Amino acid sequence: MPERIRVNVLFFASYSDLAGRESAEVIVGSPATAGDVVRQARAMFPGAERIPERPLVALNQTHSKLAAPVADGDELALLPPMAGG
Amino acid sequence: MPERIRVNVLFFASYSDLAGRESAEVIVGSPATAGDVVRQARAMFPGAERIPERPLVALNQTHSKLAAPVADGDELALLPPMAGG
Amino acid sequence: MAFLVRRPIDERALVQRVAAPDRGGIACFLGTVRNHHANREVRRLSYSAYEPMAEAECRRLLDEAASRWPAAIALEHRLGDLAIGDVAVAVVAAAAHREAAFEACRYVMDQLKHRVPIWKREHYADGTVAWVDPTGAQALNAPAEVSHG
Amino acid sequence: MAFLVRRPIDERALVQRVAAPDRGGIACFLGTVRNHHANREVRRLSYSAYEPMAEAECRRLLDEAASRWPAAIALEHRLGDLAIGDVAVAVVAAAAHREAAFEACRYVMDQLKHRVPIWKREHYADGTVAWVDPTGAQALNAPAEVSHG
Repeated sequence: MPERIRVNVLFFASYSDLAGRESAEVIVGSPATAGDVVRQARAMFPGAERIPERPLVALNQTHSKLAAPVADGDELALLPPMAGG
Repeated sequence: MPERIRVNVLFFASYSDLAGRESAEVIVGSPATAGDVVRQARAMFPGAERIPERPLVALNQTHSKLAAPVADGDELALLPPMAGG
Repeated sequence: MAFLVRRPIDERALVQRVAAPDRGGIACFLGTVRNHHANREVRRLSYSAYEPMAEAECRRLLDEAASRWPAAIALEHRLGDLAIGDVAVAVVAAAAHREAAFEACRYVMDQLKHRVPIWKREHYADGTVAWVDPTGAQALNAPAEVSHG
Repeated sequence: MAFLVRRPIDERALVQRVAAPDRGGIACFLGTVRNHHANREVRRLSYSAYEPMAEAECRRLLDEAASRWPAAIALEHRLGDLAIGDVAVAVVAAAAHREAAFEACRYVMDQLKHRVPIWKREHYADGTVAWVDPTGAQALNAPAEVSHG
């Protein structure tokens, strides 16, 4: 396992507007949780701090808790409240 | 109010098969209830006695209790269990 | 408005009738003719009704549902001979919110089965015919076994 | 099978997909675009999604529903620009009995709203644009007031 974990973070809908982008590579030290990645992502871009501290997230396209561990190469999506239907 | 009440009795579906007809004029003494008319109708035709003693009935096209009073010229329908839908 | 029809039911026309720009949720129910009933193979069936009362009862039922839920509701029940797969009944309820649409639709279907004087005669693969009794009462099944040719 | 589509939803095709001779009850839900939201006049809207996850989540949701009710279920959600009255989502559940059809249909709709990553951006009559937040959280409405026009 590498010392540094690279996670592909995705921003959707209003979070994408806030972060000014749709994705970003976030690098955290190992071990790390989804919450650690969120914390770092919120600090990386002006505006992104307005994303909630504890947003809904999906890890590798499955709903996940913020306490879930992340691994190198994971995809972590920050999901605003869903509004389908 | 006439001493004798004429009620137009309607038989539907399986009850029509049992009574061998779709309608009959039933004459009862006044006062009378829907139940009195049913009793008489069941006795009038061979096979009609196999209609339940207390069937569902509709008086003038509205669901009714057997205890409801009937008046001259009323329409009383004997309704087998409904099977719409 | 006739609730009883003797032609194929056009459920899309019913949806159009209740759809509106302020009604975002449309719940529908279609009852179709099944090929089996109580383990017997059904070939076709026919619906009959106490027609004037059935029309009046449908009207009362929809008025009742519209007073309980803020929904626009359409209903049609087919009469006469139907084949397997044909739509026998359609209920469509449109409302601003889906809860009201679902509940009004289901209420109308449940009540229709209990209150609207419509009867169903099934023709089986073995040539027999029976009036369907959803209550399962024995006395009512007996005469139903008579063949009506 | 794609659950997300970028063309008009053909609900009749979905009904055909789940209908079968042994499934007599078909419950449907159509979600259409309303002309008002929170007292604001809506002109049009657009849906977007985290597409690969939304497809996977729809699949999981339908599998789950099919394991709870003996029903065949079809689902489509439209993405892209929609006009008032357009069908945004359709769920159709077919079962031998209407209870299972109604319950499976309603379950899928309820869960879809909570689990499937789809978002809606409304364009209002006053020219503003907002991401819709069904939870009503203030922090999420704020950025939504920014015009994307």
